[in-house]
Amino acid sequence: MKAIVTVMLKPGVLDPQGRAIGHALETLGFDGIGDVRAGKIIELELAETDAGKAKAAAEAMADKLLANTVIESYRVEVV
Amino acid sequence: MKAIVTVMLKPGVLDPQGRAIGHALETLGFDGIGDVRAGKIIELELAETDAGKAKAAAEAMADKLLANTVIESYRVEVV
Amino acid sequence: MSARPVSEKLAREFGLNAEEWGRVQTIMGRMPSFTELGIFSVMWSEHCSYKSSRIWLKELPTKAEWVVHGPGENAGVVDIGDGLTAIFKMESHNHPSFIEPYQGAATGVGGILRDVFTMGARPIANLNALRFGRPENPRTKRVVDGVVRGIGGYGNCVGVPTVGGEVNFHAAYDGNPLVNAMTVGIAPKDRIFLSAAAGIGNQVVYVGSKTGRDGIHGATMASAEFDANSEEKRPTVQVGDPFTEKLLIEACLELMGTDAIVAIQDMGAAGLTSSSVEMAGKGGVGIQLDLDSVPQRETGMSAYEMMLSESQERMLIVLRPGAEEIARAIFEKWDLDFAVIGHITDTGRIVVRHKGVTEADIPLGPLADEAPLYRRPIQWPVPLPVLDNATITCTMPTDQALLQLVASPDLCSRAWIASQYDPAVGGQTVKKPGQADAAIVKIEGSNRALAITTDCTPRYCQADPKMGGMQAVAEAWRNITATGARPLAITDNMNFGNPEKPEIMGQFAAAIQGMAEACIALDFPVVSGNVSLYNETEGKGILPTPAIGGLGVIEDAHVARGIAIEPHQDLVLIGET
Amino acid sequence: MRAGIVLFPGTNRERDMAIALAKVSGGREPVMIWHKETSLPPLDLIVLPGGFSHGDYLRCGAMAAQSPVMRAVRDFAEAGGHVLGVCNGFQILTEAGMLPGALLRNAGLRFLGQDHSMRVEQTDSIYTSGYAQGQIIRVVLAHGDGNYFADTATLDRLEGEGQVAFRYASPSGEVSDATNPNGSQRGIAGIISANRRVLGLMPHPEDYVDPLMGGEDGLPMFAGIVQGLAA
Ligand SMILES: Nc1ncnc2c1ncn2[C@@H]1O[C@H](COP(=O)(O)OP(=O)(O)O)[C@@H](O)[C@H]1O
Repeated sequence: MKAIVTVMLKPGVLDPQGRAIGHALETLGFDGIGDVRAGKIIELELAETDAGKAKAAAEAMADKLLANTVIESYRVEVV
Repeated sequence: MKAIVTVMLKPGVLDPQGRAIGHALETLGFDGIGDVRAGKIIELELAETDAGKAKAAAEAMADKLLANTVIESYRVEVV
Repeated sequence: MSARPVSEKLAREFGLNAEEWGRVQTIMGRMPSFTELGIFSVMWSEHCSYKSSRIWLKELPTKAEWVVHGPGENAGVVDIGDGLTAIFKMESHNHPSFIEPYQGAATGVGGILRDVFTMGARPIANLNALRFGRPENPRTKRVVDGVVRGIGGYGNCVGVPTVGGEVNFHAAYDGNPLVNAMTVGIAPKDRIFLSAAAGIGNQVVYVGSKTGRDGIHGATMASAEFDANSEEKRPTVQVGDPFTEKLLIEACLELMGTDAIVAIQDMGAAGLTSSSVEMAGKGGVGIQLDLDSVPQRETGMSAYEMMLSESQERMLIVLRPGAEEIARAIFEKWDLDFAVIGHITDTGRIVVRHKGVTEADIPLGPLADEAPLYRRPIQWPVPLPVLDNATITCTMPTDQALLQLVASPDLCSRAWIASQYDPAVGGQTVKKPGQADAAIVKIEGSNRALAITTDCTPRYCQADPKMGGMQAVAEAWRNITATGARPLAITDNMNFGNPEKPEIMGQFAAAIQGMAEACIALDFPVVSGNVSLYNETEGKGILPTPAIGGLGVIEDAHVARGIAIEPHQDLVLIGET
Repeated sequence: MRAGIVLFPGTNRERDMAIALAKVSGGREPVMIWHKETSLPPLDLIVLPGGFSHGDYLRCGAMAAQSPVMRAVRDFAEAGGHVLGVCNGFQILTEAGMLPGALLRNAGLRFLGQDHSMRVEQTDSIYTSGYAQGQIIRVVLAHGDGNYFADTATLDRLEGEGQVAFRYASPSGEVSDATNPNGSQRGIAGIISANRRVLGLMPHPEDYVDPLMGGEDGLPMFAGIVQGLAA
């Protein structure tokens, strides 16, 4: 199975990268751009064939390594 | 509307970060881990209310700035 | 955080004891508001008020012919000749670096940089003094990795070379690593900027990043012990943005080239509160702030949150009349926020207005003068007995012992750390890490160079705090001297445990005495410094760690010597072995 | 020589570059050009210096490549002008499509701030004419994203056209995986355009132009530039 872990900064935590991207897009002439947040995505091929177990495993990986839960939150999707 | 742009390295471009993550997960005792790829996700709040137009705008942003198509591919989702 | 009823209980939660709470009520002559209580609590925290350490710090010598500004300003200033000064300071970011090593260390570097450029100096060198837990502790690896990447991530990006530092490992730092960052800058002697506000009616201007809910009560946190729940209790971690810092450095230095500035101060611990209180307090004036104008990153922020936020990369400036447009144009050029958020008054009070309501109105005199000051009980340390060489037996061959020493965590190569920092940016680094006993950085456009070092051996300080303090100063002096430079002054970072314990206060006082004696003997005064107390986790303190940052000058950088020995040179040993 | 250095927000090695250029130009300081400019003064050389333009956010050099000034820089290059991009400047050149390939995160995922050797692979440009073919020079590395990538066809073309300017090497000149600090394909440290006018490289020759700072292996590059442009 494939697990997709998306890691974003928690709301309220400064996201300087997102801010810089938003600013750059405006400079390029795109308009109507509100808040921009930048995050990470990690795609994992897992040997596990049970979707529930794969999700639990990916969540454990996120807690332990993939996300820094002090400032980041994550969500896991299994496909 | 919100556009979510996911940017991944193209297949064939070495992804040292993905590899390092896979390696670290194994060191932590997780097993059954195959290929790991790391990418970026950019969430944009857009004033645009038409889903089709929002998607087209986000694609233009990805082409112009958010992805480097020499090494990266992207997909856009509008929510 | 929304306002809560003010009570003694809340005061205690905010870190004020019963006596301090009583004093707040007496000063106010009424029940303080929620925001006022917040202001008192951060201003009277150990971190901002130095209430446990102040009486001891007075024992340090701070004067010499070449000292331009000693402790009391944002950083120390010494004359280095040619009409130039070196401005430098060291500061800790210990607690944040344990909770979030990368951001904690990064924002530590950002904070000390601001202390230096706020005085008009262009930063030319960074150093860092680090103490970590045992290498075999799994947590240590994460902390080392994050701290080193954080220091590099910030320092490399702002373009200030990281030229030196020191690292120790010891079990006592397992739950409480130390991250002490030092910055050195250069400014013309006649263009030094201070923080004392002046000029009734002058505008108070906010520049830099927007304010969010970051690190509210960071200063009080830095003044409390850790326990198992600290990681949950912790206020929002501050995230650093070195890119904005770089722009802020350039914009501030550009503005400093005009005559627009009356006073300037970075927003460090306790953010808007401490910067505005200190600027007005030092100038003997009053200040009125209108929080509606503060650039905000989040919606619905209260006065309390804005006054206590520790969002990074922000400065407060008092402008000369008519200078607004010049200043605004510079900050807009650098894509930074710029807002007039208040003015200087003659009331001697800080008045904070938000949405048509007066949220705080505090007399500045008593807020400063009646801040708590403690002569805490002391138990003088008894130095450990000196080992008698005659009683030590050799258990392994010398060559083997030497190998073991060289491979030990405290002596092994630091290249893994130093190579993650950019030591060369600026094109003035004459001696990089590992090349000399002190880093040598030339001053662009001059032949002069500075010799810079950080030193402390916590092991010695544990065995005998007084001798350890003395030794740290002496080692800094020797390291500078060994390069051929003339030692000028030091900054210090006093990292100790809980000052409410008499034995910890004893360590602190003894270390100060040792440092003072060494400084006097060597004519090597203290011009700036920082105190970090409550470095304890679950009741266990760190080793007493008075980190010393030393600075010297060499008239001709070409004369500076490193440690590399060339073929056919003689080796000479000086001193008693 | 009339040299101009482009300043992006976050550029931080402009002084290093100015010092190196002034040193070979009888003390003449290069002009500094702000990224918002849309036209350029008359120049013989444009330098995109090192640093962290736009904080290196998103991808190093991505936002700078879209700056107003880059249109003028591209026109200048297309008209045959000389453009030198160092470190972040190299990243900007690839992001702007002025040089092929891309610079990825270092294979070791860490910033590298250290000395390294590189081998001069070709000498038919003003940037490299001061060196001998195969000469080993010591330079300063200071980057987190210096891992040069291009597809195989592009790499083969670069090799075939003599566009590989510098390769990471050992001090004695070997080029192997062991001498490759950041995972760059074929050990590439710098490439040059087909017309030999646009050079991009990751290491910092400008930091070694004075023995006092530890070396002067970068000096021949700048001396060569002055000579070449005077000719
Ligand atoms: N945290 C650090 N950051 C940068 N440089 C460091 C750090 N720690 C040590 N170094 C450098 O590595 C070299 C060796 O360190 P150390 O063994 O502590 O030296 P010494 O005993 O001569 O003071 C010194 O030049 C020092 O400045």
